Amino acid sequence: MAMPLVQPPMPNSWRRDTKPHKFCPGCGHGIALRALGYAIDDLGIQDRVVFGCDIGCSLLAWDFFNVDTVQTHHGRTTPVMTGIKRARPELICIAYMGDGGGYAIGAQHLVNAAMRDEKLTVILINNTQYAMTGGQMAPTTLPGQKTETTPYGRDPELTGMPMRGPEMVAAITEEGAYVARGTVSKARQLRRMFIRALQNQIEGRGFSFVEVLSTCPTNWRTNAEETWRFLEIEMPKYFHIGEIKIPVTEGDVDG
Amino acid sequence: MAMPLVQPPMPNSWRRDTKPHKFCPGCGHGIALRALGYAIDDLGIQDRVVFGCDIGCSLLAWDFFNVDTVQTHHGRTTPVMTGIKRARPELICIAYMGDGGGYAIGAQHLVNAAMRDEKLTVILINNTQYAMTGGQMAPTTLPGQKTETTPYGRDPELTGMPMRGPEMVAAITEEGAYVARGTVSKARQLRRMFIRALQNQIEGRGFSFVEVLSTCPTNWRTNAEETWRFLEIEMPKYFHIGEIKIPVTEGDVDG
Amino acid sequence: MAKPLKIVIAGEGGQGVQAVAEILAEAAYEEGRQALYIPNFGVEQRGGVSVAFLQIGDRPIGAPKFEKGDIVIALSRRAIYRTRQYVGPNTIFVYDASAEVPPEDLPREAKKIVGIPAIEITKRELHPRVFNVMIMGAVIGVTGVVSPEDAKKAIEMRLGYKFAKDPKLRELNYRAMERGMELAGAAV
Amino acid sequence: MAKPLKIVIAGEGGQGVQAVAEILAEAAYEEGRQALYIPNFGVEQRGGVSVAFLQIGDRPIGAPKFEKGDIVIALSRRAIYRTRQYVGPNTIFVYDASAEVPPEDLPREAKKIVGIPAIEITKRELHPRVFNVMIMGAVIGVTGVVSPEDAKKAIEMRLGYKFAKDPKLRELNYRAMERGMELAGAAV
Amino acid sequence: MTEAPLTGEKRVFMTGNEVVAWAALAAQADIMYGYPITPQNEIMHYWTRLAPKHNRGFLQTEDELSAGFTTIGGVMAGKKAFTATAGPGNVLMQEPMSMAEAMRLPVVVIVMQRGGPSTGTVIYSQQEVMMTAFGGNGEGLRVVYSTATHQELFDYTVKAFNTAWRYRFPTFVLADGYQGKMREPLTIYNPVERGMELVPPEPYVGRPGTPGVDRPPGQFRNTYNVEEELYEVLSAYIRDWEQVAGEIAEHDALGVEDARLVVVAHGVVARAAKQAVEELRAQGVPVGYFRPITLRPLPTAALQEVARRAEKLLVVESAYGQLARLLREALYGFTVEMLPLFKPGVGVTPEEVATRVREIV
Amino acid sequence: MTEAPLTGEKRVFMTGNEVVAWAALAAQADIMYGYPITPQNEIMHYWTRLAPKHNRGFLQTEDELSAGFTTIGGVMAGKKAFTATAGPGNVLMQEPMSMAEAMRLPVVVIVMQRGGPSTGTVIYSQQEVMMTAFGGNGEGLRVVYSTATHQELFDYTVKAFNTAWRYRFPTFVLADGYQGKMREPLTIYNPVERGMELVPPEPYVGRPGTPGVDRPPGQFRNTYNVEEELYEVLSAYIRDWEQVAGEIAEHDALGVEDARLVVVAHGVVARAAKQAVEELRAQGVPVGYFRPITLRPLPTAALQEVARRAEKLLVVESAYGQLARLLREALYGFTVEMLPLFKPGVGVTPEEVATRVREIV
Amino acid sequence: MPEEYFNFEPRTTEVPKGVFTVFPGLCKGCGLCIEKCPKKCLKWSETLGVYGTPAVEPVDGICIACGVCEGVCPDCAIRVIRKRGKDG
Amino acid sequence: MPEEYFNFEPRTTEVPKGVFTVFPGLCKGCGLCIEKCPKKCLKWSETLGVYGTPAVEPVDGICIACGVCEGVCPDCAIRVIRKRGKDG
Ligand SMILES: Cc1ncc(C[n+]2csc(CCOP(=O)(O)OP(=O)(O)O)c2C)c(N)n1
Ligand SMILES: Cc1ncc(C[n+]2csc(CCOP(=O)(O)OP(=O)(O)O)c2C)c(N)n1
Ligand code: SF4
Ligand code: SF4
Ligand code: SF4
Ligand code: SF4
Ligand code: SF4
Ligand code: SF4
Ligand SMILES: [Mg+2]
Ligand SMILES: [Mg+2]
Repeated sequence: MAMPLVQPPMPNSWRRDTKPHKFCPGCGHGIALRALGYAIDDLGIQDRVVFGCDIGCSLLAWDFFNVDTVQTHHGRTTPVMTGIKRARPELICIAYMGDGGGYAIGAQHLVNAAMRDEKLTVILINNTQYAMTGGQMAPTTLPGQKTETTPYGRDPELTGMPMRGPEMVAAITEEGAYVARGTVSKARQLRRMFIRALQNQIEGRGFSFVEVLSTCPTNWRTNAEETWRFLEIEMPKYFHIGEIKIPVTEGDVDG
Repeated sequence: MAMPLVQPPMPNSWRRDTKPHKFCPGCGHGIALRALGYAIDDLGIQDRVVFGCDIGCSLLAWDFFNVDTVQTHHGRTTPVMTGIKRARPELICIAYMGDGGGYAIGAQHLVNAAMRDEKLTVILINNTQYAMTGGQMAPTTLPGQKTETTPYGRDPELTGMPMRGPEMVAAITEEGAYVARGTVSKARQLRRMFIRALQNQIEGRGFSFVEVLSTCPTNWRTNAEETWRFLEIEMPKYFHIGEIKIPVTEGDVDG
Repeated sequence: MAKPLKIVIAGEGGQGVQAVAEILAEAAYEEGRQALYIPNFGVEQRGGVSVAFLQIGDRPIGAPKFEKGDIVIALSRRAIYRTRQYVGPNTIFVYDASAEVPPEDLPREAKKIVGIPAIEITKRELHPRVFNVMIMGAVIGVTGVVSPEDAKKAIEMRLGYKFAKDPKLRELNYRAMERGMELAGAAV
Repeated sequence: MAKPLKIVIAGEGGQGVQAVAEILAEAAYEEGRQALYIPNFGVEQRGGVSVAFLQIGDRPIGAPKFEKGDIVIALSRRAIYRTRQYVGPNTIFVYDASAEVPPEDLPREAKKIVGIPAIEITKRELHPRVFNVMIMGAVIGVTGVVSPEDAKKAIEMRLGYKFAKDPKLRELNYRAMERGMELAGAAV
Repeated sequence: MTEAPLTGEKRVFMTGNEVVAWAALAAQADIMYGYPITPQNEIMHYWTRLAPKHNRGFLQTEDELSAGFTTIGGVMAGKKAFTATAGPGNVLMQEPMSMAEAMRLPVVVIVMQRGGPSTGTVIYSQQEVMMTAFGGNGEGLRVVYSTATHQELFDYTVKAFNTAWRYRFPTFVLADGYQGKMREPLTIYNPVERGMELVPPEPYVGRPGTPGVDRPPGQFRNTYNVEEELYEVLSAYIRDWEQVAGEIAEHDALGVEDARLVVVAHGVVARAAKQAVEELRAQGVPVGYFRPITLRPLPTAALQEVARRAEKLLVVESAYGQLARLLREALYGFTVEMLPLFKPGVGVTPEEVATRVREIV
Repeated sequence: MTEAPLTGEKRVFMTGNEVVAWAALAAQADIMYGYPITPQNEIMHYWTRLAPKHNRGFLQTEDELSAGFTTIGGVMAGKKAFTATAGPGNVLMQEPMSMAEAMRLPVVVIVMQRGGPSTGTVIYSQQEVMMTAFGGNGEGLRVVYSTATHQELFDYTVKAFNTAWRYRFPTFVLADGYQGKMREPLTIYNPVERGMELVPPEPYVGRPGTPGVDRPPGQFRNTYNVEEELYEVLSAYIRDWEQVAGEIAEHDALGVEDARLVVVAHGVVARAAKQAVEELRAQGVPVGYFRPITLRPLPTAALQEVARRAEKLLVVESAYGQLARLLREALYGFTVEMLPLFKPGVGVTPEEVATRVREIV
Repeated sequence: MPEEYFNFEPRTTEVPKGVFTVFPGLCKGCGLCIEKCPKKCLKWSETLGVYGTPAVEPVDGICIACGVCEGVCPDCAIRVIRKRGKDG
Repeated sequence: MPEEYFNFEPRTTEVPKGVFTVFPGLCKGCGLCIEKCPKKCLKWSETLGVYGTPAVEPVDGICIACGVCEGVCPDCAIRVIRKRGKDG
């Protein structure tokens, strides 16, 4: 049939033939990947980007963009992308993962990649739990939050307080690093953060890391209203949104 | 033969029948373990301590003390001790490891144990390289330092700057944690730090972590004079000695 | 010795097909019969078609999955495409008439193909909430795999606490089940 | 076809036994013969007794390690205890006389047991630095496994750059080697 | 609040993962350490709900390495500790298991096999047989039970703790995603009430008294300085293992006495095999059925008995010959023909088995 | 500064680890990723000294998981990438290798076996055979070369890169601590000058052009939604593997035509076996020698030929029957008696082999 | 599977300040847009979305074509074009 | 192995301010003590340590029994007792 005049507002770097994507209704991954798509469009780097997605709901993005993509293992996207970047520095490598993959099973990779100042862009989706496996506690689960493995709510006495990833990365990186925490409820700001993070890689200044506060209505078991509430009211109380570390030498960029 | 009157100044918690220990001449592990022995004596906890040693030169301490001891895997001492502590909270668990075991292969365990605020005492020997395997680069290797895998000196452009572990642990732990960096050239101070770290565990306040600047004449290929110089002049330039985080509620302790 | 009855029920996430299979399995179990139920599951938490595999018989059941069902029920357009593979010459294929699917896309070799206006009817006569209970009725109507009484018991077990609050709900559910049985009866 | 000559040299960390084995192996290699050398290694970087396993022959050598040596040289007290296991009825066992070991602790079944005052002599006549070269001389003296000339060549290859700076050093090394050969010759 | 532990017998209809949680409770397991992975997640979900009521412990770790090593810690502290995993998690679990093997630690691991290699599918397979039996850099000094029904999942999970603590070898209950996720009837019970003795755990570390004063210290290593040291220790372990292999081995069989063709399968696939064989025999086809319940050690004697009698064996599995590999080793020297029905990563139905059998006989 | 790469032939006397570094250079390997572990450390030590002079890359990673996954990254970027490991490191390496198997990635891994299980010894063994051939949650779609001499260590390291890139299966060079640490003579050479074709690498990602515009995107996954999807992919891979198995398999043999007893061994142990057999034959003992050079795939045809002729096989290995397990599988159906000489974790001397042979014949 | 999964059928509504288009083939019925609409002028429509759940549509005459809904939709199922052509 | 590895033979020297004892069975000859001695009064002795390298001994009359050497020895091979019995 003929292509209608009005088209959905998708970034050019998205693959339309794989849409609608496989994420759940109301999933924040979709909003984050849209912001990322625009960032790729804005920088005109579609031909040089390699996108790596972790196992986690992120894996559903293995055919999401019109960019070369590698689906890796749970927690291993950072090393796979590191390997590519070390072999082909001209490529722009994006490691896309969840909070479980990044802060739990892959923490040694995140910490050491940051410490070695790998010229990578790591994007980590913080949805406060392990979504793909059905909603277990993650390092980011909020105190009192009920998950499948904290059925009576996360008890900080037993399992500590949630991990503040960007703050940790900021603490172990040098001047050249870019570290930020965005949210899918501020898509324009998020897009700007992605642009800066990618530019930091392109200009070879250092490691760049963006944590994204995101939604998971499926495992949160929330309706649209509750979903927005948890994302916009509850999460930012503990996870502060904004740029945490800006490379000293960086000039400002327009989204 | 009859026991001579004068005896070597060994802590009571040391096993004499396994001395001289297996560490090299001039190895800082010996000084650190002596300070630890005195700390155990001072607190009178020899009957409740479980000592876990990592694979690394630490493994040589598997029969070092007159305390129950588990030799684990490279980087895995934190989880093994966590498992023991979770099963038997009345035991006092000490995880003893190197900088490679703690900051490289075991970083996910260190980060998550700290984040979960495990009631453990982790002691990490920073000798700026992988000693047991013959002196390769570690996350702690200093810029320009020659090792077997940085034969022309560590280049921060390629491998980043050294990891500051206690600073990272301090950044991700809550109030109850005790975090310090000592050195084998200040044995009395080190002994006090161990006592505070152990007391923090005993009183169930939170995670406790002590990094110890230590010597490795064998892989540094240094004579006694150079050994002291590197330990006392070079290392502290980058690794600052002192208590980095003291539990708010803690009363002072006398070594 | 009779082989177990093999049932496949498939629909969209919201349609509650797993609940249907579970209730039927529990009803059979209460009757002291053998039942084995397994849902499909995968990496996608939502969005995939939801499929329930159910077997009910009188002796321990062999494998949890099977190639062809005795009765296959598809409650949405996508469900029809997803479940065609389970339809064989001895399969009764029931689908919701509202799904716009070109006839040639319907399974060919089925023993019988029945379109029932289930969605339509629940909307009109009952309430979307009890859609799946009506489907359960349809299954019972076609197969008689469990007695309506036991089915009701099973529903009671599951939703009793809700019925307690609002007895009308019980009524609604029972009506839905009976309506489903009629429908199927008429169709087959 | 002759089996390779099997040599074990053991001593304290500082005594440079690995260098001896290496030089001998290289000398043999330069002669175009087959040589296989492997040091012992383990988890301890220092403190363990240092043991060198060396085989020299005329055809490819089978296994890198062996049960009994043709000649076993122990240069310290601990080395004697450590190497007893490699001494068999056909083994010539050479040890440094200065090591105080009760006779009954020396290997029993050796073909020949020789104590040589190597440490003593290097201290008195030469210089501790060339202790291991003297030991090398002793091995050559006992076995003739390589020609003195090739041994000297091998030494030259290794230490040439040092000799360049200080020719007296070359002298010293050669003297040490010859002295070792005498010693052994006398002893065996 | 501590609820009364499982008492009496109870007929239930639940998922296999729920069954495992109840079985661990019944076996008086003290603590579970685990990391999420489909299809075993619900074991943790049910355990985290049960544990507090019966004051048992639980810890969610940062990965499977940690799950395995914390379980080791729990065991060394003298507790009945267990973990559960699958697929890529089972791959990582091999590192801690190699330590458990080297130090004779009675850890219990429940495995719900999923499709491989790699992430594969989260659903089902029998592709973790080799890894579970021989994984790591050792000699496979382990015990592996392969269950077929929910009843067995309960029985053998209980048994696994006894086997582990009696013989001090890491013990695995090898099931799969189908077993984990399906519901079927079974009876759960309190094994003690059934007169079953539960082997009590013993601490390796933290025993009473001051080490070096009242008792020697408990000190445990996995590293040796020279080859011979390791050889000695290992040889002793191997002797122990071979001594008890016979009494640990279990199998199930049907009509192998008179069968010309014997269908061999394990785990959930054995259900299909058995059903097919029963039906075929009812129709007079001279076919038998054999199922190793222990994959490590294999019921070698019984297998060889079968191999002696039968003309052909049909090996059916949801893997590419992993069971067959074990069988060929155990039956080396026999000439009975071995035919494959390998479906790596997919289920096998009674119909498929029956069809294949008909083709053969 | 870039030095002229290896030209001409050179007779050298060096350690096996040094040999591997030179071989990788000769094979035009682009980059090594690695994590220290005895007894393979010196491969990295030599590589880090050679690499900058020949502008090749090196990255020391945080662990073996990372070493394996970064190597995968290097390969997907279109570079000849390799890593080296041993023992517990090899255990961890199985996770990335399972991904390489699932995605047909030509990674090259050098393994220097050490004593196991667990940390064991840092010295020597042949106990990583099962793991290297079948590790992970897959079906062992790999190639494993087991070397015996420094010359082979050079030759097969070069060859491994060709095999990996030609067939797209992860390829292992399986050596051991003795080979890594000992010195013996060999000839190193430039394979191209010898007329050997070096299979060029190809990028999986980062090819020229804009995806979706000039070309379809290169997108690679290891996860499938339903069992059947995985089954299809896997079946195709298995077909490929079995098709090329025959042409990949290699072996070495001596006097198997007329021998009543054939000694079978691999790797460094084969040296002792061969020497013993040569000496015994010189003394008129009717004994032969067979050595699989590829452990995966096994040289099945040649093996069966031997099994057809001989009365007895003596399997000699520094493990507890890991090679024997492979042989029994490959020779299933044959009746030639298989006798063990298993020394897990310790070396085997020609004398021991000879003695055992004499006992038998 | 059928190709409307690639060529997305638009359902366009003229609104005072512009044109509102929903693509039912993309709408998963999550309701995020409905919540965010400043005018609360989005409601469930008769047309079903890709998962057989109701898609959305604007209530007549209230929509101000601000584009917020377009911005929050995780599936790019809404396109709002302001009369002056300014893109949301 | 022989038992002096457990019962350590002391070699005691009277020094002006106290008693200096070295245990050759423990001394590995690292030299750390020699470097740290404020009076530079430690030297290599004729007696050999556990690895066959020279052990240490104080030069006559200079040692002030400050105990620094004892404090830095990684092998507890030195014991210094001050006359007034104050332990270093
Ligand atoms: C080694 C390994 N362990 C566990 C799993 C199972 N697993 C898949 S996704 C996942 C967690 C996903 O959580 P997260 O990383 O936060 O991503 P999300 O799904 O929340 O976006 C886990 C534990 C796996 N695939 N591999
Ligand atoms: C999984 C695994 N990888 C690698 C090794 C090899 N290994 C043993 S010790 C060691 C590093 C030791 O360095 P560190 O932790 O700093 O301790 P140190 O010896 O310096 O005190 C390594 C890499 C191992 N034993 N296990
Ligand atoms: S489970 Fe949660 S995170 Fe995963 S796709 Fe669904 S909504 Fe998104
Ligand atoms: S190698 Fe270094 S760290 Fe290890 S024992 Fe020797 S001196 Fe100590
Ligand atoms: S946000 Fe998008 S997908 Fe969700 S309901 Fe609105 S239009 Fe549909
Ligand atoms: S454009 Fe603005 S006003 Fe109109 S529906 Fe969307 S959010 Fe509401
Ligand atoms: S510090 Fe101790 S071991 Fe080192 S030389 Fe002095 S006494 Fe000997
Ligand atoms: S006691 Fe003080 S003065 Fe005496 S030797 Fe020791 S350090 Fe020197
Ligand atoms: Mg998450
Ligand atoms: Mg270190």
